[in-house]
Amino acid sequence: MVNIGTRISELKLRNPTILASGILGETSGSMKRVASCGAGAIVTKSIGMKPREGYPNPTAVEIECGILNSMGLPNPGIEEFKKEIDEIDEIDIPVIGSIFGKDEKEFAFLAKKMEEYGLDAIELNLSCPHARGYGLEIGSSPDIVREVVREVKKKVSIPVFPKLSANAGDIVDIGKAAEEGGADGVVAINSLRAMKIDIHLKKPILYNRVGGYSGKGIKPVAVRCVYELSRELDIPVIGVGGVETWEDAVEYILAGACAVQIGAAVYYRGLSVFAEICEGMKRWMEENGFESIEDFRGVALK
Amino acid sequence: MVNIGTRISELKLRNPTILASGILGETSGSMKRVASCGAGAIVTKSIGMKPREGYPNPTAVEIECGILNSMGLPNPGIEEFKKEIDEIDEIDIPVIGSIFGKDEKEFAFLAKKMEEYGLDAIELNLSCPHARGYGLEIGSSPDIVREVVREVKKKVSIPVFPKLSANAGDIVDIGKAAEEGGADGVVAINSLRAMKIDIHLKKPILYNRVGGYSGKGIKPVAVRCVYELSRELDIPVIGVGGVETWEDAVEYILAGACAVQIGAAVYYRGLSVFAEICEGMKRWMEENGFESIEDFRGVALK
Amino acid sequence: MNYPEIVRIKEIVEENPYVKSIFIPFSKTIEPGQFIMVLIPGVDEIPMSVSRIKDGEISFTFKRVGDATGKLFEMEIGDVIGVRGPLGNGFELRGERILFVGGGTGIAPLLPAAEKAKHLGKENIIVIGAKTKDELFFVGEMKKLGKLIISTDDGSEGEKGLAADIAERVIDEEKPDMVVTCGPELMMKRLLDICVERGIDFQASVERYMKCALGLCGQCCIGEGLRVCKEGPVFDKDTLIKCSDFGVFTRDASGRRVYFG
Amino acid sequence: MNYPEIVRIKEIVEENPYVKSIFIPFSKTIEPGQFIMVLIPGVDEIPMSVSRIKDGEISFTFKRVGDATGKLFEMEIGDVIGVRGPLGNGFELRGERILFVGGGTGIAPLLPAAEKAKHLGKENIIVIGAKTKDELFFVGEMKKLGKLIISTDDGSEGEKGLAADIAERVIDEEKPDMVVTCGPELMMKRLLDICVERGIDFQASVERYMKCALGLCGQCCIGEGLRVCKEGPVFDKDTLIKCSDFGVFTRDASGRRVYFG
Ligand SMILES: Cc1cc2nc3c(=O)[nH]c(=O)nc-3n(C[C@H](O)[C@H](O)[C@H](O)COP(=O)(O)OP(=O)(O)OC[C@H]3O[C@@H](n4cnc5c(N)ncnc54)[C@H](O)[C@@H]3O)c2cc1C
Ligand SMILES: Cc1cc2nc3c(=O)[nH]c(=O)nc-3n(C[C@H](O)[C@H](O)[C@H](O)COP(=O)(O)OP(=O)(O)OC[C@H]3O[C@@H](n4cnc5c(N)ncnc54)[C@H](O)[C@@H]3O)c2cc1C
Ligand SMILES: Cc1cc2nc3c(=O)[nH]c(=O)nc-3n(C[C@H](O)[C@H](O)[C@H](O)COP(=O)(O)O)c2cc1C
Ligand SMILES: Cc1cc2nc3c(=O)[nH]c(=O)nc-3n(C[C@H](O)[C@H](O)[C@H](O)COP(=O)(O)O)c2cc1C
Ligand code: FES
Ligand code: FES
Repeated sequence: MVNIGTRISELKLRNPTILASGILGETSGSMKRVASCGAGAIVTKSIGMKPREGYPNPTAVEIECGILNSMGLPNPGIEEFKKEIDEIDEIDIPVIGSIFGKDEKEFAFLAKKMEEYGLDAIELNLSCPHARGYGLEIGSSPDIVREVVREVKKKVSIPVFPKLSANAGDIVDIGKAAEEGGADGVVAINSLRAMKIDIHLKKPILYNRVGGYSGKGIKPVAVRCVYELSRELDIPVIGVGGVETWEDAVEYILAGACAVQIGAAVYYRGLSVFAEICEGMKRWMEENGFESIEDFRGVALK
Repeated sequence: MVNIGTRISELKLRNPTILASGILGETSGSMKRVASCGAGAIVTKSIGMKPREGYPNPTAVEIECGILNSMGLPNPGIEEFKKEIDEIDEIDIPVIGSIFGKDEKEFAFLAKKMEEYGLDAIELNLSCPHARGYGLEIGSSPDIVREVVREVKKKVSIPVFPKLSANAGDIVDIGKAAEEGGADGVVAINSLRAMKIDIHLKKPILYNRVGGYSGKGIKPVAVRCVYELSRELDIPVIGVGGVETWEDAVEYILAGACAVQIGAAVYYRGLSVFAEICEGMKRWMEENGFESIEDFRGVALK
Repeated sequence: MNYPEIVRIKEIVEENPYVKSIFIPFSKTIEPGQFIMVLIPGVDEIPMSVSRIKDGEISFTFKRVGDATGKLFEMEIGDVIGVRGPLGNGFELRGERILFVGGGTGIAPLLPAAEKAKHLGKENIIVIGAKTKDELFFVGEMKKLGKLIISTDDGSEGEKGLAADIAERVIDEEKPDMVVTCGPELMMKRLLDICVERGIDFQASVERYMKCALGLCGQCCIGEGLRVCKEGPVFDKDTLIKCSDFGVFTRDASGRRVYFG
Repeated sequence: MNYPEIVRIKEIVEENPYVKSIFIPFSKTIEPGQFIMVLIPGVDEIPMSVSRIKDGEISFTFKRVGDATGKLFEMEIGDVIGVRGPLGNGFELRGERILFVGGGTGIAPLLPAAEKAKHLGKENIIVIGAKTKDELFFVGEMKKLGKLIISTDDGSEGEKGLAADIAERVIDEEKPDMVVTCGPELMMKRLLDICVERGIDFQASVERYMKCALGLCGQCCIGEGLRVCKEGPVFDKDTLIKCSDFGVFTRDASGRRVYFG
């Protein structure tokens, strides 16, 4: 019997499909819905210290090979977000709280709150490609990343997963810094810093001009990052970027990922994408004689 | 009357479409053919000190949103390459010699040779995403880039255009270093470091495992780089990455590029791509009342 | 491609001193109840219901309430805006006698819906309500589509009272097979309760703050993660009964709860 | 998608001690003269002409010359290889009497070409040449497709001599409308000159070192930038006359010129 359960540090997942941060992870209702659609875990929207409205629209458009967004980290703030978490008791899969802050103190504070709210793990959004003062600047310096992870780890006992970007700096250097800081795993990658200029308007289409590019167009870059991180780090790697089909998920696991996150594919495939990927993966494992995810994880690294 | 001529530093181009390095730029015959197909300029294959066979196949495959290649910088070496240049006298568009080396001395030597051979400008391949010891390591350090450009500029009097990558480091930092070194313009971007794992073979499909990703999947990243470089630098920017249609070319010029290079689209659109882009751009300029490239270049930056 | 198409405004109709309709070229099929995202370059992109569906052309009808609608209000024929859509689902017109209840700008999507219903041979009863006479619109067009009852809060035109109160009476008098509504959420919530009580079929077009309009960001969710931009904006009675937030709170741009009333 | 499809070897035929044919499933349409890129995992990916075209199945036929062909030579039924294709163009069989001239492994693509010609009702004359008897292959199959003339350099089978010499005589005797050839480039160059002289229609399948097989890298170019992987591998007389490098030099993997002879 094929078992698609997986483990990320101490988290046990019924399957390796995780809802990516920023996708339907802001309200208790949408989190419940995603759980009932078969996801193995859920990452919340990235939450900060204070309520933020984000940028004016357009904040997200479909482009040729994916989605371009510049939401600007809208979120109700950590205090108000408690209301949502208080309502998700019935969710029986791990819920990972994503947080962003401007320095290690904010990250540590937010992580502690998320732990108090009862969440199962923390994802550090170190890599938002478009919100000034958050993300990119923090996520591209190994020293800052190490420090942020260390401070967060001091405060919480649940697993901590920094989310890395391929936008600046060598992702392996950043990953190593995260590992040194005590990370329990890393998530790669956040969306790629990108732009679409509308030739009719003769202006960038997004209000914020620059945005983050996700979807199948970024998959080859993300798979490369996961491959390199898996080869160089000893902690688990969670793959994100353009996962749409079971073939994509298998590709990431062959590259060393122990789970994949799914964002843009919720647009392309609908909410059934989690169950469909699990079904396809099971079939493929049966055909290939694999009994567990560990049986083929990282095979491409050899 | 619409004029699509453009200038890059002292180079005058009949139109803004340039053959990208590594595409059909290795033999005199293929360069002549591309010139006769309407390109505004040609960049040669990247040439090094010695003949190199490159990696075994597969060196290039088509993937979902583009082309993944890891040629490994095959080239006949600078001495032998003279034979090709000696045979292209009849080409009446600028030919730009692309070179790669392991340090500033090699770059300077190669540039001087290219100038002696009679080429019109030099492109520095600082950013090959897959050949160890060349490219990435050099192209991601502002200090090395500044130094390489400076040494090359000391040796040659033709324009020098470093080609930048979005793979590592902040591309604007690298671009500024290039400008400080005396670059006459920058080219952005080289292919993105990427990977495709074949789930049947359970291995990376390319022999060299990691490759460079080009084609329309990288366009949003490349346009963002061109936009940022145009905003921050005073020297011309040449855009590369996923230019397939006249709309793509217009998008790059709106972002500030004074010309675009075309690589993967030779596969997707054939060699008529240069003439087709020029035709479409002329029509669009007429409809929009633009008489020259300068009339709409960089409009999106405002 | 869920990406704005840039178009020029073809025609502008002043429906009343506060409400305008803008006509734009639109070549795709769109159903009453569906909406578009209207991009006002450099300002914002906002959801707008389709208010008229013609051959190769649609209109949307809006009230000036803030930046984006304010800018739209000043636009002229030939000005450039962006349009994404059709988005969301449309009304499903079930049964033979349909009561349409529109409040405020919620009247907008009911015009093409009532038109379609008439076309399908249904019997329409239409209640439109506004605060005052000046804020009414579509009166002439609606009259042609069925039995029209007008209500104003101040009684300056038609019956005096809230549209929901008038509608309740009409329901009992006219015994419609279905109620189709769009307007202030508390009005729609009351109509929902009335229809549940009486076992009458019901659909409402719900408004939530929208960002991506791709079904991704989750900003527009109601109930158990129903995306107004995707599964909505039109929802059935059975669905809305289960949404514990319907008629209770909406969310602002940051996702914070904003309670009604 | 120009990307290797991974398949299992269905059948292997030993054509002679040095030459094997490998059969693989192949569901796309492929024409004689077209080629595939054969991926030998972890070793290399090399161009191979299609040598037999059946329903849902093709073969390629190769000599062991180095790493990749050596590994292929050791493979067994059920082993896994990758296939990209069909690539390039195919032969165009013009006129009524066609002379096929194959030298060495160049015989391979001529088998399906002669088969097609026969099917089209043409009259085939076939010259196949090898160094020695042992290196001949496809003799039985070719016999069924037309008048077969065998040549070996050492005279161990058929006529003694170079295939090009034999072919020249046959051309003068048989007066074919067209010559179709594949083999060593100097042989093909001689046949080209002969056909130019005599005004006979001509096509040759040219070999060049191939890398991308996408028409991008330029590695395989001959003449004025003709890509053997794209515009070739089959070229007409008029095209080849203009290629000043045809029969003069090829290029190694680095792009350096390697002169023939
Ligand atoms: C599916 C749908 C259909 C709609 N159809 C119509 C219509 O046909 N006619 C009409 O007049 N109005 C319609 N609206 C409401 C309309 O979108 C808002 O009035 C408009 O966005 C206000 O923008 P503003 O910048 O002018 O005002 P602001 O000052 O920005 O905001 C005023 C109020 O409008 C709402 N609003 C602002 N931005 C958005 C947004 N992106 N999404 C949703 N609500 C927003 C907020 O509740 C806010 O409090 C519809 C809304 C939805 C969700
Ligand atoms: C269009 C085309 C069709 C061909 N069809 C056949 C065929 O049907 N049967 C057959 O036996 N051979 C065919 N060849 C030649 C065959 O591809 C080479 O013999 C093979 O690649 C040798 O690989 P190797 O690793 O075994 O030898 P190596 O030791 O690597 O090389 C031996 C020689 O083979 C050639 N070669 C190596 N790699 C390549 C390459 N990637 N592209 C082209 N040539 C290469 C070189 O000239 C080299 O000198 C064809 C070549 C082309 C271009
Ligand atoms: C609309 C949208 C909002 C996002 N918001 C966040 C966020 O708040 N925090 C975060 O870490 N990543 C965010 N992301 C990035 C995704 O989590 C993910 O890393 C990225 O989209 C790549 O995965 P995909 O190709 O599967 O979408 C967002 C992506 C999208 C499309
Ligand atoms: C097959 C291939 C070979 C390439 N070789 C080189 C090279 O030698 N030197 C170089 O600077 N760039 C090389 N490139 C990168 C291109 O010049 C270009 O920067 C990249 O492909 C992005 O442009 P595109 O999307 O139009 O292809 C190569 C690209 C491809 C596809
Ligand atoms: S507006 Fe983003 S999910 Fe509906
Ligand atoms: S093999 Fe690259 S162009 Fe033909």
